[in-house]
Amino acid sequence: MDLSVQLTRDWVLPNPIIAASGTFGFGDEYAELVPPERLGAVAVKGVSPDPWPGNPPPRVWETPAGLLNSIGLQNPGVDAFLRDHLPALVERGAHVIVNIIGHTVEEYAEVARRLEGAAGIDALEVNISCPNIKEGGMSFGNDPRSAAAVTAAVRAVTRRPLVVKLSPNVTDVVAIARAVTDAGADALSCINTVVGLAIDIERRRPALGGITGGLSGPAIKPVALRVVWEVSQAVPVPVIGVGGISSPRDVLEFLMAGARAVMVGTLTFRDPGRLLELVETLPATLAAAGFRGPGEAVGAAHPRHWRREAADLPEDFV
Amino acid sequence: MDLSVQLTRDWVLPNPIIAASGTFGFGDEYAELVPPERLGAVAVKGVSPDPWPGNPPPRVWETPAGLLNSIGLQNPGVDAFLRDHLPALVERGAHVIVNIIGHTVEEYAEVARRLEGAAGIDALEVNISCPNIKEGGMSFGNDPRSAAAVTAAVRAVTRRPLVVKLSPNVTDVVAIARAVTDAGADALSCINTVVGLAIDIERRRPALGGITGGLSGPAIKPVALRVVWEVSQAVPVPVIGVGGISSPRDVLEFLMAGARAVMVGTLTFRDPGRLLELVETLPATLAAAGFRGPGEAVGAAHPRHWRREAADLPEDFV
Amino acid sequence: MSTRVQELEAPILERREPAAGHVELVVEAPALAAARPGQFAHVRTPGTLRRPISFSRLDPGSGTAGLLFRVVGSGTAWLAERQAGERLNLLGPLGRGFPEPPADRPWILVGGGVGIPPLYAQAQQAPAALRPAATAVLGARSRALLVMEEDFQALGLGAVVVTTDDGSAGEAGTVLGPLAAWLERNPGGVVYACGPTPMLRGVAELSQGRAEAYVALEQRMGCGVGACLACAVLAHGPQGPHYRRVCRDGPVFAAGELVW
Amino acid sequence: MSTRVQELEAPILERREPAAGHVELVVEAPALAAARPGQFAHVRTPGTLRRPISFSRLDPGSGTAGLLFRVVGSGTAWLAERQAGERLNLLGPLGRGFPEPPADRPWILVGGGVGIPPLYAQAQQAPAALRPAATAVLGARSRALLVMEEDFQALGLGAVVVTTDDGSAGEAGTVLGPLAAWLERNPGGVVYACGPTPMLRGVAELSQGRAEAYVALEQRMGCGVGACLACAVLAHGPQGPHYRRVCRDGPVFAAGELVW
Ligand SMILES: Cc1cc2nc3c(=O)[nH]c(=O)nc-3n(C[C@H](O)[C@H](O)[C@H](O)COP(=O)(O)OP(=O)(O)OC[C@H]3O[C@@H](n4cnc5c(N)ncnc54)[C@H](O)[C@@H]3O)c2cc1C
Ligand SMILES: Cc1cc2nc3c(=O)[nH]c(=O)nc-3n(C[C@H](O)[C@H](O)[C@H](O)COP(=O)(O)OP(=O)(O)OC[C@H]3O[C@@H](n4cnc5c(N)ncnc54)[C@H](O)[C@@H]3O)c2cc1C
Ligand SMILES: Cc1cc2nc3c(=O)[nH]c(=O)nc-3n(C[C@H](O)[C@H](O)[C@H](O)COP(=O)(O)O)c2cc1C
Ligand SMILES: Cc1cc2nc3c(=O)[nH]c(=O)nc-3n(C[C@H](O)[C@H](O)[C@H](O)COP(=O)(O)O)c2cc1C
Ligand code: FES
Ligand code: FES
Repeated sequence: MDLSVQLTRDWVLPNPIIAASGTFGFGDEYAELVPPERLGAVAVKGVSPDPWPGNPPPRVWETPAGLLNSIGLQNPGVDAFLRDHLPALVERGAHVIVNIIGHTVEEYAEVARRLEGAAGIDALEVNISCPNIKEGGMSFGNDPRSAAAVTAAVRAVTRRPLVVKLSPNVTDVVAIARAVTDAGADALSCINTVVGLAIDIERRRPALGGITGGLSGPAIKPVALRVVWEVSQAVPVPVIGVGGISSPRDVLEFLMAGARAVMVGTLTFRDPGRLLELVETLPATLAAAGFRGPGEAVGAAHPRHWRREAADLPEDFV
Repeated sequence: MDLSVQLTRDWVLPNPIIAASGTFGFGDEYAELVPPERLGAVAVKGVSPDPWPGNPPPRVWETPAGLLNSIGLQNPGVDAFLRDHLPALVERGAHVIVNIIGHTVEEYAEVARRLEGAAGIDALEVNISCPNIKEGGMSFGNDPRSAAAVTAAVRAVTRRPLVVKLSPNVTDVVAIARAVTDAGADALSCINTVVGLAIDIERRRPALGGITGGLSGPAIKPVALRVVWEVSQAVPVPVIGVGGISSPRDVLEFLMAGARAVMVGTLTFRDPGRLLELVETLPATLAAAGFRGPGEAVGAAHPRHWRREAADLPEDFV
Repeated sequence: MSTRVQELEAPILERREPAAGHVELVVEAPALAAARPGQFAHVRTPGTLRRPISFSRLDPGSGTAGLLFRVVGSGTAWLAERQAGERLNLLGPLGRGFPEPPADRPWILVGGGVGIPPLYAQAQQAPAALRPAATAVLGARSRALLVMEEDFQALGLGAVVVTTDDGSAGEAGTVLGPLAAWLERNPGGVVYACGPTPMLRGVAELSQGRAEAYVALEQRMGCGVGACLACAVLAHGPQGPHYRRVCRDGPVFAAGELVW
Repeated sequence: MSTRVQELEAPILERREPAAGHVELVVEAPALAAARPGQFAHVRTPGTLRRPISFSRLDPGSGTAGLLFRVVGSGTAWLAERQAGERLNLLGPLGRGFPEPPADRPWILVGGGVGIPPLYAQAQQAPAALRPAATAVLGARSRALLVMEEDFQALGLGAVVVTTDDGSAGEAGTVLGPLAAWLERNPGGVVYACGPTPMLRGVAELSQGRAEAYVALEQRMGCGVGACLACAVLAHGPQGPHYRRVCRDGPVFAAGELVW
């Protein structure tokens, strides 16, 4: 079965399984276990113009079917990324998506600008969940205007496919999706983590050094699917689904909800080998559900494909 | 150990474990298994002025460590509640919280008004997650103004303690908390369910008849704790924690995050007997963590109680 | 009729594999053994929700009850691994079972797949004197998936008819063929049915105006006790269709009560 | 030094209970048996995350490695129920272990609680000729919680000293007492330590300026391979304190590298 998926006019991935940003490092750490070139693509850890130190530990905490993290976007900066990490990925033939972060609109644009000259980058993914330090630390992704501003600034300096990664921690995710699409996003990845907290009873403190953290893993899968469902029916650009994927059937759920590709994050920690397994078992999973390829499954659960069922309500329902 | 908790000046519960709204019916269905009078209180299923039919099935779907539901607020209406259900609860000596719902501000007020004459009701809990049919179906709870409008309308017709139940599906839950507190809420319950979706691969449709549904259970515990943490430090009224509680340590986490009492929902389906167990084991759990009663634990993880730890950052951190 | 609902830890006395992918666990639980056929237990598994399973056999004398299920997902897969000697946490008996069979009329049991077990309990609990008036129609996709045929044969019913979709056992076709023939021959009889929804719809249509028919439904459940309103099924009401609860108002309904 | 990182299904050959609430599993895994002492395996459990456990013993000859742990939560409780014959999914060997012991100087192993096992591996892997120059100080809260004392006794070390908080075995007090005395007598020696953070802080303070000291740290981990940056520990850097990764840059660090 041909697993390749077309995301934009000139961006095609060999298969729809992408390593999510932040859980696969810069692709070299896991390379012995998971050859990055066999994945659809690798989204690297978020990079900023300068190194960011990150949050105090503890930075992860296990929750029911989930994980809280407050890494705090620690990263060595875009120059170190280009020098120390990108070449190995490119040499292996991996498809690379660079996740970019910033504290100001200018910082985002700055990262994109410095990446523009580098060869071997498939696309940029803008993580708009960063705190906007000029506006009291509120996340760029929480407001359609600031989300659009970041998108437009990056769009202005790159010709690469531009993915914007949406945060679920908003009242109206569709409004954000529309704003960033209007501002030039070529695709949307949904979702980033859900804000959560845990208490360390023994230490009488929040468990995470960063106090609140991002919830990921199977626990948030229903939230991610809901966002994919809503966004994929509201905007004309492709959606990449992410959140809690751990099985081939999870991948299929995301495709049917409207995603054209998926990213796999937290699963990597427990089951690195499963990433390739997802690629390998996808044909059988698609076939068992009656699809001849990933493309056929995209949005297959959307209302326009429904047939009437017995459970649908009769006319005289009260 | 004295487990009683004071929520408002004249509202005291025998213990902090409350059956959450919607998972304990009207208190009679589970009575053989869980005598409602032994709980801190029972929050009954949401009641509206007239009967609501609810959503088409399927109405529940299991997710990792969670549950999606789209009951659609089916209920027999406030008059049937007063006639068929409340008397048995009152006769058993249960503490009763009536959860109220409406499609318009007037409908909420109407329910409260009709309840005002009835004896044996401890408090009202306003479920602001209902769709506002006058404003395109957006939830009242998604906007500080409409949330405050509902609260004020109910406040105007009741002298009972007024709890407002917050939705986590918003960008800024603290703004909603402040708005409803200013509008007269005596306490806040946090949180209602998180909007999610699942796909039924075989039927090629969303799993739930209502398409999207509310996610509950352990999966959302970190989200609920985060909201309790934020809200309890932002408003002067007591907070009731709810979301994913399934063990005595979960109860303690919520108290330490700032809740004065807790509600237990989804756990009831799998482990009805555990509701009373939570009451019975709470003293030992509190004592093991060094607390002499539930009140001492409330907010014990808040920063004002912290002592400096080795993990705290040094001055010259870069 | 039904005893008080209890949450109990029931020891598993026996574990059988009546067909490929099917397991029957017999538990010791006097409170459940007194249930009406058609009632069910809500079985705790590692998931967030319990799993509803009907009683496949009931023996109030020895205080035992059977749970026969097909492995379809995570919960039944877990249940299928349970062994004699372990305990199951069960909530039950729940719901409204089948009415007692008629003393004066012919009756028929129509079961498809894992709809067969509750009908076995219905036949087993019928007074021996009434059994010759009963016909059982047992349907399965193929011989390998047919359960409880021998149990039915041992009861002394008037007839036991088997149908398989592929003809590998009994008549080729569905249970609806033999049911139609029986309805023809036995006007005014009583039908008890359990199986997939399309089959039950067929039973309801065939029986309408010809027989009193009772069907046992399945629906996704939360509480199992009537509290959460998850298990909605559309029924006719005085003011038009409205939702009833499969767990408490059913799982057995008169076929004519429901909107098909 | 370390072999390539692998994800493997390792059969459990032996299961022991070396102390109350402690279990040691010996697995067959040649790829891990070649690890450096102080390296660890990331053990899959039913939770979202794996659990890091150091190697308690290493036998490259037979291709076996030991994992000795204390039951503290859900993951170790699950691990403690595993039996010989089952398989564990392990990721390893991970991290940077202890440097080889010195050929020309006295050395000391300072272990507290479940910090003892990796130090046993360090002593076990040392050439026999170097062992007489080594002292082991093993600390526990009480006699019932002390692990591997007999294993240490069998190695032919220069001395094995036991301390317990309650004096129920060996000297009453912590490992820091015997360490201070040893440092006094052995200036310029090498210290290897593993145990709770306050103990390691004490080791670092006592050793500073007197001995080369290596400590094996614990930190909450995500990936275990250096990709996620979860396992941060504050270390001195050219431009001031910065975070390093316990899983890849450690778990063993020179005590002087860290901000205590
Ligand atoms: C009143 C009643 C009696 C039943 N009696 C039997 C019986 O005797 N033998 C038997 O094999 N099956 C019976 N079923 C169906 C049985 O409950 C499901 O097959 C079982 O719950 C599937 O669980 P799972 O975890 O293996 O599947 P999964 O698909 O993993 O389950 C996911 C969720 O969906 C629910 N679910 C899935 N299928 C069904 C279904 N058909 N009906 C209701 N809920 C479902 C599960 O309970 C669970 O909550 C009965 C159902 C009902 C409502
Ligand atoms: C490099 C390294 C080596 C270790 N070697 C050993 C050993 O040889 N023997 C031993 O008994 N213990 C060892 N530990 C500690 C061991 O990892 C924890 O006790 C174990 O993870 C607890 O898991 P749990 O599920 O039982 O506890 P829970 O508290 O339920 O675990 C919840 C989460 O917290 C993490 N966690 C809890 N305690 C610790 C801790 N102390 N360090 C790191 N993560 C923790 C768990 O891994 C899990 O992700 C080591 C830790 C590290 C980092
Ligand atoms: C430890 C960790 C670090 C992450 N870092 C980033 C990041 O740097 N940039 C980003 O856009 N998303 C980051 N994410 C979010 C993931 O890419 C993903 O959106 C989220 O975890 C949900 O997917 P999952 O449930 O499969 O993990 C991180 C997630 C985790 C768990
Ligand atoms: C089936 C179901 C029905 C619910 N109905 C209501 C309701 O009528 N009114 C309300 O305020 N909350 C309702 N809730 C939300 C719960 O009261 C609770 O806030 C939520 O489930 C989170 O708690 P839990 O994780 O303990 O279930 C319902 C939840 C479930 C699962
Ligand atoms: S399952 Fe809760 S009402 Fe039927
Ligand atoms: S645990 Fe992931 S970097 Fe150390």
